Amino acid sequence: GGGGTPQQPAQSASGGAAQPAFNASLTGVYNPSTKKGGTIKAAHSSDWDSLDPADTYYGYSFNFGRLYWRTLTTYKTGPGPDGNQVVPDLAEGLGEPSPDGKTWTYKLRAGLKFEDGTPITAKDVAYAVARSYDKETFPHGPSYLNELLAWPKDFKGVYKTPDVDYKSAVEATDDTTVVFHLVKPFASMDYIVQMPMTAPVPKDKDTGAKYREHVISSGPYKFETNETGKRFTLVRNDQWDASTDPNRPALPDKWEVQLNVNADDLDNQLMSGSIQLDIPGTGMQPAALGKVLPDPALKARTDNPTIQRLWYISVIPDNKPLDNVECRKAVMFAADRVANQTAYGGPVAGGEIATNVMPPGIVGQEKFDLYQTPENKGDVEKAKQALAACGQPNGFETTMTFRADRPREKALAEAMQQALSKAGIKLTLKGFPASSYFSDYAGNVDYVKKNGIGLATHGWGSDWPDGYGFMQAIVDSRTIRPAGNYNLSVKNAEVDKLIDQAAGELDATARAKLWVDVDKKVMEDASILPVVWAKALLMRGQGVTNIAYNEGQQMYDYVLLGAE
Amino acid sequence: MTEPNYASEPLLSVQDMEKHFPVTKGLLKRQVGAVKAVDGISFDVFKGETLGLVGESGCGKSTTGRLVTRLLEPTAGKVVFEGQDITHMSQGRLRPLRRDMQMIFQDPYSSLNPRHTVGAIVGAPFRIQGVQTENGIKKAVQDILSLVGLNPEHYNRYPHEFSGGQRQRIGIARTLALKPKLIIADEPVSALDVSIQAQVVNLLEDLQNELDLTYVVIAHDLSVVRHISDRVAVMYLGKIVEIADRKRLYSSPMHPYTNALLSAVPVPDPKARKGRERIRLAGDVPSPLNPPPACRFHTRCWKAQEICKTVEPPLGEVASGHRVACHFPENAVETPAATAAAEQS
Amino acid sequence: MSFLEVKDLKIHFPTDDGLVKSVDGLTFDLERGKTLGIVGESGSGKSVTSLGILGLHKGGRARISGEIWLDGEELNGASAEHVRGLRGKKMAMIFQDPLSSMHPYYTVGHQIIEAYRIHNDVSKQVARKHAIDMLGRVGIPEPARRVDSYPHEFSGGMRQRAMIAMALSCDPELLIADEPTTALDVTVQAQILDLMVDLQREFNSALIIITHDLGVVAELSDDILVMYGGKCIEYGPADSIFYRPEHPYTWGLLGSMPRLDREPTERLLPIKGSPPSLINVPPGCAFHPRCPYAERTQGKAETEVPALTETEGGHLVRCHMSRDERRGLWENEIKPVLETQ
Amino acid sequence: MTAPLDVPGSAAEAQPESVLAGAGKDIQGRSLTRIAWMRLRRDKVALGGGVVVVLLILVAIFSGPIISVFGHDPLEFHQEAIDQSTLLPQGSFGNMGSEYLLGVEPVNGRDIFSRIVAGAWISLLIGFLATLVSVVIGTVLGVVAGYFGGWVDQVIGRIMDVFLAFPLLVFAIALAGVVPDKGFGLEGNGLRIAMLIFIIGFFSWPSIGRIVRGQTLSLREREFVDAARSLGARHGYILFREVLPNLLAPILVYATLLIPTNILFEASLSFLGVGINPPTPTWGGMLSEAVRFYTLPHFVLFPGLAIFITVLAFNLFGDGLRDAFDPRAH
Amino acid sequence: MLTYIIRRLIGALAMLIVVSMVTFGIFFVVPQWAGATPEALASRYVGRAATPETVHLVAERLGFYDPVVVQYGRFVKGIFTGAQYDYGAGVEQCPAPCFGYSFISGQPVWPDLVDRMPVTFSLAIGAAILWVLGGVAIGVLSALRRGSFFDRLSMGTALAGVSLPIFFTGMVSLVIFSYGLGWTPPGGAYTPLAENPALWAYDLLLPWITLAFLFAATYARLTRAGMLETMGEDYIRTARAKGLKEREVIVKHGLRAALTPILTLFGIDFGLLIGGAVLTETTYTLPGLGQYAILAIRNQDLPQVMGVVLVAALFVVVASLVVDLLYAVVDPRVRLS
Ligand SMILES: Nc1ncnc2c1ncn2[C@@H]1O[C@H](COP(=O)(O)OP(=O)(O)OP(=O)(O)O)[C@@H](O)[C@H]1O
Ligand SMILES: Nc1ncnc2c1ncn2[C@@H]1O[C@H](COP(=O)(O)OP(=O)(O)OP(=O)(O)O)[C@@H](O)[C@H]1O
Ligand SMILES: [Mg+2]
Ligand SMILES: [Mg+2]
Ligand code: NI
Repeated sequence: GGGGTPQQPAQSASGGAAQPAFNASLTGVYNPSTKKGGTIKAAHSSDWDSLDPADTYYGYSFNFGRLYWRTLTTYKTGPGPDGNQVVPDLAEGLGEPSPDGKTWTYKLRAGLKFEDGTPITAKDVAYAVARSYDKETFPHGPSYLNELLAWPKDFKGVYKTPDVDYKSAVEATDDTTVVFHLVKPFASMDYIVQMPMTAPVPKDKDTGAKYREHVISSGPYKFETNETGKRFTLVRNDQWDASTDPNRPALPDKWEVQLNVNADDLDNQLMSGSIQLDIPGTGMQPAALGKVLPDPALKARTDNPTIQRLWYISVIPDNKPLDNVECRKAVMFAADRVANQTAYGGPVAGGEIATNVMPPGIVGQEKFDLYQTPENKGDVEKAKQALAACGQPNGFETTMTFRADRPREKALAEAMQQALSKAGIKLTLKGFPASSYFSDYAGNVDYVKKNGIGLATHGWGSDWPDGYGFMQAIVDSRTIRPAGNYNLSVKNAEVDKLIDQAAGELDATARAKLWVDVDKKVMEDASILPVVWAKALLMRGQGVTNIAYNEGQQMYDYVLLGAE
Repeated sequence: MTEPNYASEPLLSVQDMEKHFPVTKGLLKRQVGAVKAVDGISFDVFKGETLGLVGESGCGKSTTGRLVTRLLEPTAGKVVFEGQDITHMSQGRLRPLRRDMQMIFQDPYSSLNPRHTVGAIVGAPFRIQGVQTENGIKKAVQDILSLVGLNPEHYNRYPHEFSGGQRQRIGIARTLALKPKLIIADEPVSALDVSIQAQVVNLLEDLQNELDLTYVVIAHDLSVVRHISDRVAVMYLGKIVEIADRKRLYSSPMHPYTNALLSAVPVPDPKARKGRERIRLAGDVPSPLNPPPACRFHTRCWKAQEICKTVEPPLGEVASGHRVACHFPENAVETPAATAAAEQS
Repeated sequence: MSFLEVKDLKIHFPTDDGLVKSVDGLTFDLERGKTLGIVGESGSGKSVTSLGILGLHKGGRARISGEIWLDGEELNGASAEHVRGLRGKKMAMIFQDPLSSMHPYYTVGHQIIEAYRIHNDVSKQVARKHAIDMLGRVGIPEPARRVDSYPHEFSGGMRQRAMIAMALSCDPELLIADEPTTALDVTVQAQILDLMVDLQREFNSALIIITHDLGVVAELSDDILVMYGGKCIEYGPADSIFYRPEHPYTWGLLGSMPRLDREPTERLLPIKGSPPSLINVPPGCAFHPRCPYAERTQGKAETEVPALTETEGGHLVRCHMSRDERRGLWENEIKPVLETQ
Repeated sequence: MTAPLDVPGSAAEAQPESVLAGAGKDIQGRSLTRIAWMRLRRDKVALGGGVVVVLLILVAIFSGPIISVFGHDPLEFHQEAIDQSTLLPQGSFGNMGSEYLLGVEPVNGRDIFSRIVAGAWISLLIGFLATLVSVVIGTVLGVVAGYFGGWVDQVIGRIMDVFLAFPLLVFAIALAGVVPDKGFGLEGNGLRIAMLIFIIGFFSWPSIGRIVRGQTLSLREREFVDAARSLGARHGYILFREVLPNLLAPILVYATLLIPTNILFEASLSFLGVGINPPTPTWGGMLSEAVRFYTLPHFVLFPGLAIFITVLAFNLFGDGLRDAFDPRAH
Repeated sequence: MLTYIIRRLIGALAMLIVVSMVTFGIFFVVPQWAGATPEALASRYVGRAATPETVHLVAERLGFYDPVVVQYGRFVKGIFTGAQYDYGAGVEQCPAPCFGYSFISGQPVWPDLVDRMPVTFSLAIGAAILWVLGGVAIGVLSALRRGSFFDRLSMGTALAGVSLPIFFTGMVSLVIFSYGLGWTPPGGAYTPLAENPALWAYDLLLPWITLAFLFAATYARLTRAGMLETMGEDYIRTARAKGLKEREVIVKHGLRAALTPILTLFGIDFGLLIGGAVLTETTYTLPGLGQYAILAIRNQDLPQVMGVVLVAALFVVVASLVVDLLYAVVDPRVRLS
């Protein structure tokens, strides 16, 4: 269906109650309604990293946060491929780049107000951006703007150096104009500013790290209560003016959010209707899948989108013999992609078998397969040939890490161990706690080298749906630091060069092409073994109206939802 | 039968021996007092004799025995064995001397390790002391077993397979292994039935004659002590109150306490109960934690006078070989305290 | 009929290792104001007998047969509840180890009050007065203060006195003292024995005193019962037992003990061997393996259990030897040795 | 002259009734072992437990052959036994049948029977060796504390108190989560098993330590220790020759009772995700996976039952052993 | 008496110090064996793809560049004198006892702990009541009817109870009673007592029963053993010889003495439970201290771990102190010095 504006949702929908059908909200709005009122009960199986717009980095948080904050731009609401587009939100229109691509200007709409009635000005947006610079106070949020903008040398953040003027990076030239000054040309600025760092924060209400306890709303809802780690509720923000906001229908009167709910219980409650929304939107648990999939009635309540997330295995070239590309290729050939897919939950809950790095949702993505095997089940012959070419005809031994508290990664490691053993590659499996996986183990350069880690399970989701948003963080060798790495395997100067080229390319098609080249290069290098492009089985809550899967958010579009 | 030789050097000489067990309290384990278990006692034991040590429960008999054998460290005083001062000798230097001084314990059930065979128990002294025997340890052990009247065939049996009396024999056999000169027997028969007691008492006597042993026998049963001792010491609250040879002590006891003890023993003669005049002591033995001052017996003594509460009577020789610590001894021609009092006034 | 009559009392315990015949056919009687002494080696069934009379084996595994008549009532067949009602009031008991026999968590007073109030419907205050009174009567100094002490705060002698006070709190007509002085020192033992004699006179109760100390028995008893292997082997008036004992075991007992009232003997005359097991009581006369005169019976001792026969005025003996033989042995062989040495 | 003392043959024979005759005094010695064995033989329940324990040990030892005869390689995937859309086992009851005796796991179709059999090995290994560690630490410290007394006892007693006050599980998890994965010449699961054994053993020694200390305290008061001292025996001799042999029975009993506790401890750690590295099967690990598939009764029940039966068998046997060795019990 | 309490408290303090040092050690020293640097530690607490600079800043803020001893000292100081927390826009005072601020959320730990205590308390107290009543009653009855069918049945059940891992019973009972029959609420349900007592009890019923089952088993066995032992004591014979009714003999003389050792065990068990019933709370996802502990460990959030561990240890210490004091009340032979 076409992406109608929320005010006239989903033309495809028939007038009455929608017929439940599998994947119904992927292409259209399911159960469309404009009825206002009611409460949506939502739940989360763990806790937010932070409710502060400067300090959060989860997709669900970006999605859900739009209920109480507004950013310069946002993804176009509604179902279908259009969801990948960015549209203006606080801003009147998309950003205007300077010809050199180093200055971006955004103009705010008129009539914007905070929940306390004070008007939202460009200064508040610039302040919010400057505020997010302080990573000591906000360690969780993305740091794109820290790197992209031309921050003054002596600027240490708005708290530590309150007197330093940061207008060299971001400035409010008047009440409605925000100007970003970049250090290098950057094409995807509109994607960057849809992130919550641009959600305005009134300086006089800013309490630093404690701001998360009460975020001042710029969106249609504001906080009523907030019990950290347990629950919070949102109620209507009467200062929000619908006429300034084409994106949010703001149907329910109230949102109740429960935190740290047991994941299985959450699924059960979702099925029974006592909870209407599973906030993380990463799909149902295996126990629930076992109930839902065989049951047509339940299955009809679900959607099964592919999300822009790649589950993959880093094939780390730091240790012998994986420093030899042929040996890495042997791993590529030996892997049983079907078994890997199963480990991740199969074609429905797990994902589509990935053959290259970029997932299908990314703008300009091309699908290609350099390491085809019969039925995707691995090719021992080819693997052995590669091994021979590598000088290890009898195979070799290496270690594979995974996050011990993630059953799917554990299953993947087990599957890899089975498959690779057929080609003579012996894997030792090591699980580590997720909390220190990157800091101490699979993302720690020293550790990987000292302990001969060859393979490591990883996952990556895009921050925005273009090549840069997806690829840069996991294939750019220059991001590698001593600890906390997501990328330890791709260290290729050519790749780095292509990335720089792509980042500065303002022409969209050429840019997309360049990212495909990066993808190909990485696959030739055989340093990433893609596993699946993730899919999730999402269940539409009972009594929820206006449900649409948004590709930009990669989950249901939370700002559209209404209560029956 | 050998006669004790009183003329020679004593085999064992105990001089002013004290043992105070500290009583601690509070945070820093401050010592707040002491149980004066043994509070300055002296006695000699001569070769070939049997010294009996009697007294009521808790008066320090066992402590004395354990001090002499250096199972406990004396707080003060001196223990001289065969002319050597062993009071503060290190356990290493003491080890060879231990052959000459052995101990028999009270409880035949707890004094034998239930996990060891009779052979191992009786052979332990050889092993611990590293003594070589002519025909091997087994032969030596079997010889000792038959000496104490046990069947040498029972070498491989465990203690539980024997009756109480037999066990006590095993315990005695162990002490005999190294041919000691002195044996301290701490209540060797009090855990046994009457009929068995006699067997063991006889055995001890026979062994003494045969092996030329010297005994210190600790007991609370006055009749048993009389039966086997040559000399008897009576203890009261950590002190020796009277020491004399058997005949004198039992026929003409001087210390009121000894008197009371003797008269308290029930006699197995129904007719005797009518005729006997008994001394009845009031109350129990006071706690050794804070014993009465001066003469410790004055709280229960019917003859006690003011002096008994203030002046401690020395253990003085009142008649030859008869020492008593009392200001007003009975059966005595002259009372030392009376003389003293007379002199003072 | 006597105040207490026990007829053919048998108390057997079935155990994993076999049937323990702790008491095997015991008959005796006792009048009020009289004292019976029971002597015997450890394990000869003395305590089991006394507990049997009080009915304290009931509900356990014991198999009890025979008759126990107390003041005209048969106790063995009576209901447990009825016997319970008699305990404490009509018959009471003093145990050997007063520390473990008193509840460590309750004050001495509490335990006496409890005993008193079971049988007397009085207020706590009255009972307390009575308890203080009783403690005073058994010779505890400052009874009004000591009534609130716990057993562990008493010395051994005081505990035993308290035990006695508890047992006597309801004026029992039968008092059984099971080794009441074994745990005590001689001087204290003498005090307690005196106390028991005084109290018995005062209350005119029947007293059974159990001990293995012949001295204690001689001191107190009118009658004496000698037990061996669960059976009575000699029973009779104290004088008769002490001056004309007829059973070789009794001779053995007398010969084993060193005596203070006579010149010291050169050697003691022990009984050889050790007491029998109650599971495998030797067949025939239980004493025969240890009896120096067993062969005189021409093997009868090994096969036949001798009957308990009367020799003279109430003096019963269980022995195969003839009366004259026994008399002869005592007069000619045993007595001279015991007395002259 | 020696007195003609008679040693009646019959009276000196072994008499179990001497147990009864000496009422109150506990009878020990070889008879203890023998009487214990007699009692144990009569205790059918305990014997049953013992038989199960032996069977379990046999299963653990012969897990290889058993698996090859009755099941499949515990690590091998059986995609064909799995419904590819739901990833649950095909058919009813988790695909139980002659092919897979106890059905297969969801997702990868591994043979549950084989995994349980293979898991027995780990559970028992850790149960036994961890107990060994506790017993060694507990015995050494307990004996030392009990025998030497004084400040030594104070210090060791405090250490035991500290251990008792520790939220042990929390600590064990914290520790197991951060242990390096290489060291002591071991690597990978070898090291993890060693670590688990150490952690479990290290955290459960105070229970044995207390018992041993108590027993030592009372043994020290026994006169045979004094007897040895008066013969001039050194501490080593007294400890090893006199005291230790008397501790063997209680140690054996409590070790038997500690094994199931330690097996449960291991299962708890595996359940909380800090156990052995996959794919090595453990019962606790299987259960923790089963949590996500609680709708599959076979997946939940069989590992749970395996733990239950093992622990129960050890408990029954240990209980019986304790009763058998208890001098008071008849 | 007072000196006794003081001495015990000092001992407890020493113990808490040991506990905290060990926790600190596990957190800092063990990763250092694995070669972790301050940055590596800090990168646990940043968002994904944080720059090295971010990591460095965080490491600085959390004080990871200081020697472990200094960090420990700071922590201890915080407990006694409170601490300050720089939240960017200002400084917050965290009054003593300050267990610091979560590395991850920046929230003070102490309120979190206080917040979760009622859950664990509710769980522990309810279960304790059930298991003490049930366990002791069954134990007494079993002891009195030794060898009977009831005895064998209850002891068999007790042994089964001891042998079942709680995460298994918990899971099975959840599946049956909650997911299957729908009688009890699903895991994770907890209503504060003050809010709705009925719901509070209803929500906790299943955890109570499961937990109580485990403990009741132990207590039944111990009570039985204790009863059998005391009922063989001499003073019981004395009580009977006095003519006391059997019921009174059992309750006033037998049970009183048999329960004293159980009191000790109860103190320790209860203290440990209050400190966090890790497995139960994990199985039923109850938001109590046990779950908090596990989450804290999973997230490697040291201040949280320290907080919960110290609180847990404190409860054990306090419980055992209370028990010892009670013991002296119950058993007059015990002298506290
Ligand atoms: N290790 C010890 N610590 C403290 N006090 C002790 C110790 N050993 C003995 N005592 C005390 O010393 C006193 C004397 O004890 P000892 O054992 O010598 O008495 P005894 O005369 O042998 O008594 P019994 O006849 O009861 O054996 C007693 O009051 C006892 O409590
Ligand atoms: N409840 C019981 N079950 C089995 N056997 C028992 C029981 N009570 C007593 N016996 C046995 O009965 C025998 C007689 O015991 P009893 O206590 O009457 O001896 P005793 O003559 O009082 O000995 P002691 O002088 O040692 O007190 C002993 O062998 C004892 O082991
Ligand atoms: Mg003594
Ligand atoms: Mg008795
Ligand atoms: Ni197969």
